[in-house]
Amino acid sequence: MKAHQISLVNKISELEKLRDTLENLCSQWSLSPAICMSVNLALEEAFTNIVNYAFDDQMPHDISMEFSYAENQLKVVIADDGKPYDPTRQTAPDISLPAKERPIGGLGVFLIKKIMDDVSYERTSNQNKLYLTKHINQ
Amino acid sequence: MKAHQISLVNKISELEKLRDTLENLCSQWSLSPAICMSVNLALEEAFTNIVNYAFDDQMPHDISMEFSYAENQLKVVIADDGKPYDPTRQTAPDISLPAKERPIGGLGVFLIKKIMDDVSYERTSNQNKLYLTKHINQ
Amino acid sequence: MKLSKEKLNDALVLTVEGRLDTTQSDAFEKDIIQILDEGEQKIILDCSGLNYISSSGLRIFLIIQKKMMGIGGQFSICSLQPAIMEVFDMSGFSMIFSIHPDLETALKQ
Amino acid sequence: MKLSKEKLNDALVLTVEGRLDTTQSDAFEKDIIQILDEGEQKIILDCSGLNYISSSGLRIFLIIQKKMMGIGGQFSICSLQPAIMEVFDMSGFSMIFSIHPDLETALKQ
Ligand SMILES: Nc1ncnc2c1ncn2[C@@H]1O[C@H](COP(=O)(O)OP(=O)(O)O)[C@@H](O)[C@H]1O
Ligand SMILES: Nc1ncnc2c1ncn2[C@@H]1O[C@H](COP(=O)(O)OP(=O)(O)O)[C@@H](O)[C@H]1O
Repeated sequence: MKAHQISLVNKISELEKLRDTLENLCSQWSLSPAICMSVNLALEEAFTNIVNYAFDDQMPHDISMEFSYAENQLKVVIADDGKPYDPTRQTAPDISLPAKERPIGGLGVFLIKKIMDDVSYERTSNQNKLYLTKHINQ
Repeated sequence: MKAHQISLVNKISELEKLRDTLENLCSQWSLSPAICMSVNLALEEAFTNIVNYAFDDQMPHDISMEFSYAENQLKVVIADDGKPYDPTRQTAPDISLPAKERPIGGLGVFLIKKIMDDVSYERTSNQNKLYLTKHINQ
Repeated sequence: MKLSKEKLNDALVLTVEGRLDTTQSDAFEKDIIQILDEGEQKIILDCSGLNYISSSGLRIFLIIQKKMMGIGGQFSICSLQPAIMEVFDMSGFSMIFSIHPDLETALKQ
Repeated sequence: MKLSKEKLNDALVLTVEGRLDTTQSDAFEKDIIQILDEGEQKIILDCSGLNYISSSGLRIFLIIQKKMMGIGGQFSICSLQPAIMEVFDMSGFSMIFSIHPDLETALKQ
């Protein structure tokens, strides 16, 4: 079992650290650049949403990400102490609409679900915990 | 466990029977039109290949398809008595080539593997048996 | 499968409807080759009514593209249904054709 | 992210390189809006050097499309890398844009 944990603060600029961490892990764990890229995308969407929506105060908050890889499953657990939000209950946008009728935005959670094979959510005491799993066939 | 079996003869015109059968099963088993369409595509590719490549004589041959659906798995077993051919060993075409360099054809087996979640092959006495499985999330 | 054609401005618009499976592809190929032989420089294939395609149909799309590139012409596809787009994606075809959301947009180009 | 522009024939060709993630999208949006305000009728966005996009980048692509449709102009995208095409497919974006395999083809339209 391979595992790694990072702590990020609720600032968009932390995406760079997220990306560096993921790229390092993917090369250590021999995951393809294509997998790395799409997992990066899912994590960016989840992280950005927490930064943008989870907190009403102007205080710094810790957002932790735990990575693990075993039995062809890449797992990431994202924890934050923001307001309760369960993305598994977010309704999907209608992606068959023509350009004129498509709303701007509203794709983040949808992309997370498309990329990850399993997405589950738990609220524990004052934390949101998002469990993301991707099956790796390689 | 829901199951159904059909026998087809090695003629391209049998694709119509294949399609009707599949559409009936999908409506009985409440599988979406999108699933029905993509499974139809995979089966058409496998069937067409058998008709085109499996036999050197000009004789009629029986090609059987067994359908079953249980626990969110749609399974199809295709059996023919043609020459041994294991599609799981077929190398994938390079789908990143520009139009000019792309060969005409060579997509059939590739599409089968893309559509079905599991493809396995067995040669038993004088038969090719192709086991196709699709996970249904609905 | 039904194929019809219409000249709109400087483009020849072909409309294909129904299924392009192995049983239909020979007829489609014959019609297409005949049309291509007329040497049109700009062809748009309207696929709004195309609801099934297999590798034998894809094959012919690639033939059209190669022929049109050969004569320095323009070929584009419009109005793919989502299920057909998916087959295009799976086979890398969405990367080798000019694809427009609708006929209006395709004609404007 | 790097954005450059060049007038080729009757088209304005924009070339975007690098990553379009949340950290870059504000800068990209600002540059794009400024260019759109010049009222060009035909814009091609060359994405050959674009190797990452997130929803904040997709957002801006949709804004361009809506603005260009609003003025009755033409907007098309060319040379998407396979990984980016996949994101387009996932989000339904491959169905709402005119997408060309390469700049040469895009310019010809
Ligand atoms: N962590 C979060 N906390 C609270 N609300 C959230 C969170 N993540 C997403 N949301 C809500 O869900 C909506 C959809 O999010 P998303 O799919 O990423 O699209 P977008 O951010 O473009 O609106 C957001 O607009 C927001 O209202
Ligand atoms: N059932 C079969 N028996 C023998 N050879 C086969 C069979 N199916 C496929 N093949 C071989 O595999 C090749 C690839 O098949 P496919 O991917 O369907 O593309 P295509 O039929 O366009 O060549 C065929 O050209 C043929 O040589």
